[in-house]
Amino acid sequence: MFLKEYFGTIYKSIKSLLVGMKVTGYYFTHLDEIKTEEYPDNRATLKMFDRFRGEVVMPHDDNNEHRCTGCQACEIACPNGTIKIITKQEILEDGKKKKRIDAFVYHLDLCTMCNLCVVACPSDAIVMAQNFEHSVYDKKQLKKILNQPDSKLMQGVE
Amino acid sequence: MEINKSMEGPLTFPGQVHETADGGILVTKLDDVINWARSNSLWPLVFGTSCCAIEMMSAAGAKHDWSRFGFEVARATPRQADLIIVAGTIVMKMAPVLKRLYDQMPEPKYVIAMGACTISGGPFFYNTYSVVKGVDHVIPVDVYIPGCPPRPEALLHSMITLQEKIKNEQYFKKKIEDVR
Amino acid sequence: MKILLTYSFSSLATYIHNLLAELITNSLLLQVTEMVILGVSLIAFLVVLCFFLGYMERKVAAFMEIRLGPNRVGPKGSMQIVADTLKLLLKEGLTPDSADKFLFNLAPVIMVIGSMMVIAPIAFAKDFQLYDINIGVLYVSAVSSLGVIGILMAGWSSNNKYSLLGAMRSGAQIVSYELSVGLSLISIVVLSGSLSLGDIVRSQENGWWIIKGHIPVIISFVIFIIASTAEINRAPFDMAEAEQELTGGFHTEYAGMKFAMFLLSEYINLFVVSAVAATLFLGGWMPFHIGGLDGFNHIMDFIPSSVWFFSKTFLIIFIIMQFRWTFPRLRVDQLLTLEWKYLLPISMVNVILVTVMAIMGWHF
Amino acid sequence: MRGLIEDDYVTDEGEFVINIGPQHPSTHGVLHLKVWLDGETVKKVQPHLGFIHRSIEKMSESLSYRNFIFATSRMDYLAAHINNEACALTVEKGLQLEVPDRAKYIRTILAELTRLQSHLLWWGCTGLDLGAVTPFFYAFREREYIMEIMEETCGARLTQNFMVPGGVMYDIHPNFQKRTKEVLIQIKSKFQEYDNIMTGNVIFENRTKGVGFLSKEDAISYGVTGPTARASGVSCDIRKLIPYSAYDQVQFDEILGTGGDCYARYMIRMHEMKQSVSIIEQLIDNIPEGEFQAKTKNVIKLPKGEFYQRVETPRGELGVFIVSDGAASPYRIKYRSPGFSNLSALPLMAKGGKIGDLVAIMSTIDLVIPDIDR
Repeated sequence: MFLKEYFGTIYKSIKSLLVGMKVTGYYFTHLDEIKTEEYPDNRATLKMFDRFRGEVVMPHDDNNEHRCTGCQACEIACPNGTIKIITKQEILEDGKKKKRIDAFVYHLDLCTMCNLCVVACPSDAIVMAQNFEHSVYDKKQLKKILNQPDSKLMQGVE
Repeated sequence: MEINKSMEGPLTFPGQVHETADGGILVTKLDDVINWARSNSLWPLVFGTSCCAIEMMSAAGAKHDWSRFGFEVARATPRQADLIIVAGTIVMKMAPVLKRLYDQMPEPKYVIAMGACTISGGPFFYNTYSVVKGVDHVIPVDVYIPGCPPRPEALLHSMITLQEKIKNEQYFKKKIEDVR
Repeated sequence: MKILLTYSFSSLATYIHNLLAELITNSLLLQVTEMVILGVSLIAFLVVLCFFLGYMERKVAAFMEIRLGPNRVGPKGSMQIVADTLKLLLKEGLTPDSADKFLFNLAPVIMVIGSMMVIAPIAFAKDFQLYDINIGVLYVSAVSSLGVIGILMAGWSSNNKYSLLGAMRSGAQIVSYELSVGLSLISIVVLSGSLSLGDIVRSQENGWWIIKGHIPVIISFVIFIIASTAEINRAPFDMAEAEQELTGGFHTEYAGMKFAMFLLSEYINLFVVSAVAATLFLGGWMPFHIGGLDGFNHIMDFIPSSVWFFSKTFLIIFIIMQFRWTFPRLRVDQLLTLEWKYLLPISMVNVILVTVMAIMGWHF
Repeated sequence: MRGLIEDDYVTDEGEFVINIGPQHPSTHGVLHLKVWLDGETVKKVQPHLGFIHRSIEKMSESLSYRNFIFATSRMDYLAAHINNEACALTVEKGLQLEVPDRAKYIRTILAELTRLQSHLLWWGCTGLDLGAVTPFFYAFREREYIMEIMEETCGARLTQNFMVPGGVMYDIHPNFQKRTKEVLIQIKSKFQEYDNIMTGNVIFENRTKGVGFLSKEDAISYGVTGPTARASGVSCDIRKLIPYSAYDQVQFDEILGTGGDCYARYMIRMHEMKQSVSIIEQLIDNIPEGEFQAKTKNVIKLPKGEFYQRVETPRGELGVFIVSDGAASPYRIKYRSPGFSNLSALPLMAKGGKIGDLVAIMSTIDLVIPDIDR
């Protein structure tokens, strides 16, 4: 009885080990199962999903106009102070004084891509871009000003 | 290596002086060989504190597979590691440990700050009392990747960026200049 | 093709000997020079072999793990291991302050020397054996256990708790598994009637022992593979390193070149163990012969003997690598249970079976 | 670090003291375990916490109810979705807000996908902890599929932040249902392979069977929850006991084990993966049409009072306790995290085992350290 149990254990053990080796052996012999995407080589074809959140950007149209009114809704919505909006008073053509953004400061180093600012924006001025290659040698380069120099508010956006 | 060059390179390192080769061709060639070896054999330390560690594991996984670059030899002991990827928040209590780990690594050693928490404290920059506001307060950082957490591809990008940096190092030339 | 067939290492050795003899008249100096040339070429061969094994291991692991493995440094990633070695050589060689410095630096050297010495009696090809010692099997099993001294030394001198634990584990492990390895070697010695590895290979002229010896030899082959995997500290028996438990095990404190020497000795050990298994059980350089079928045997002779040797060796290396990338690690007490409760009794009974078989002449 | 990390080699009783962690491959993060050893046998284990204490609770007190949810993703990052859901549910409870059915269904599907990916990662890491490297890669292959679903619909891989009080942030992506069904077929076909390479393996069985025993009484008295407790026979599945979201709409089994050892915990999780697949299959074709988000005010203010909501994360019961004084941000938040209670049972389980057992126990409890320290 003891011997039967003893050899039964050995038989079962060896069988289980061979079953395990069959799995790895299968993948070793079936190289088409390889799932690797070669990242820097596939940059041309690598496309992120539309909703992927890489960084906050402010789209500008051809006339160098953006949609940000400087209402600071995003700044309030941001849980970790990533966005700082600096506003200025601008005299329009009809002589009225209006609040306009001077600098839309965005700290990429603080941003957690939580999307709350984009949701909060009433005029769809900021969107999430899909790029992710942000590596830098210097931390200071991660502080960005999103509005381009000399950009203006788009007509009709209030 | 061609691919690395064809990558849209990162912004040039500020303060890096690109000297002309006055140390002789031999020295430059030796430097090239050393930098080639060092940049292609970055063994990371198994070091992860939070979310970014999972993306670091994803980068090791089959889909992204950092072993293509030769990074897969993750060492558990700092003595054999070349690179410390600070993946996750460093809090005040962890900072001395991180410092000690960094000190235990033999030269040359490199640091990648992965994710918002390690760059600047990230989501824990305001309103918390316990988080180190940027791991560069504790150890010198070579490459920063923002993101919370960054994609595995972003981590690979940062490691390629680090390779670029290592390729510009001048080991022998510096030695010769020290002697002079 | 003709050259390949008649090519013999002994003629090459004679040629070099004659050449040197013309240049150097002093017989002692001649001998020393020859030994130096031999040693240097052997070390170069082993280093290249280890490059290849390292590359192979990384690729095998990658393919089993559905990924590509190194493919960016050099063609198909073949220069990856060269870059790693070069980097390790150029890295700062640390010696911890509280370590026993002499032993700490001696340990990797002993490891490498111990594993390189085992190469001596192994026949790589027909008429190519460095030293056909008449007690080859005994020599192999004796010298291969030298490595444990290096591990114990490394673990103790590092002044690190993990290292000490790893070294102690390794000591217990290698001493135990030495028995099974020895007993499974004995079964072949009994069958072939010789301790010399050259004679053992020649005894397989009409068939390899694994075929001639029926089930008992197959059992001792399996036991040899398992026990020697344990003896060279490879997963699933890598108790001494056990990354998840002991971070780096006995080489936790080693960096740079000294660590590279541990890696070197690990791969040489892997090669040696596989080569010994191939020599004893699969006929070494002996082509696949079937007793009586002269025509078939003649065709097999067309394949060079070194190809036979290396293909057998690498087959076994591959199997040992597959073990590593498939199985979980044993626990330290289970490791000893496996040896003392299963491998040792079975191999003891097996030796008796083999002896009976040899006496009665039941084998082919 | 003086005093914290033991410098003595040997105690007066002849016990060998080693420090596992804060940086160690098997602690899954920055847990520090002080271990007293007698040879290889573990005499005593003492966990030290705080190496990743980020004061999320304190921080949440200064954030608005809409904003504090994102921080909880960083607590138990493998179940970020479920953490977010717990917070959203608590705020909705306070507001007495009725969440649209569509949002409930989406939440449940995503939560189960989260559970699936968390268990997959745990499975791979258990293999890694026990010395088998390959399962890790097989698990991550399937996990990447789920990550793709998450990315397509939520926009991020790990810390999705897809929950808002009142529903979900966006409607599901048009491809969501199709992709999820494809992935489920993929994953279901791989369960046999997982069993072949790990579950049936004799070394694995020896490493886990009878190791790290936790009795039912101990599990209850230590407040252990989740698969760890269910392996000891404690019925504690919040999804079954107090259904939230769409869990009352689906049929699934609460898996109960009896062994209380590592192998039982392992098997519970393996079965839970199959249950998660079946839950998603029941829901995926029946997502009701309608709004995905209930109308909420721009600035959410909870009425004065205390609100508590429990959910089932892959690791156990997560409780969110909010004390509100009627302002726009919580007065006090307390998370009852599953990892903390589960870890407290570790010294009990590890006592008398070997170092290898300690590793096996840690991996089958499935510790996520930021969840413990918060």
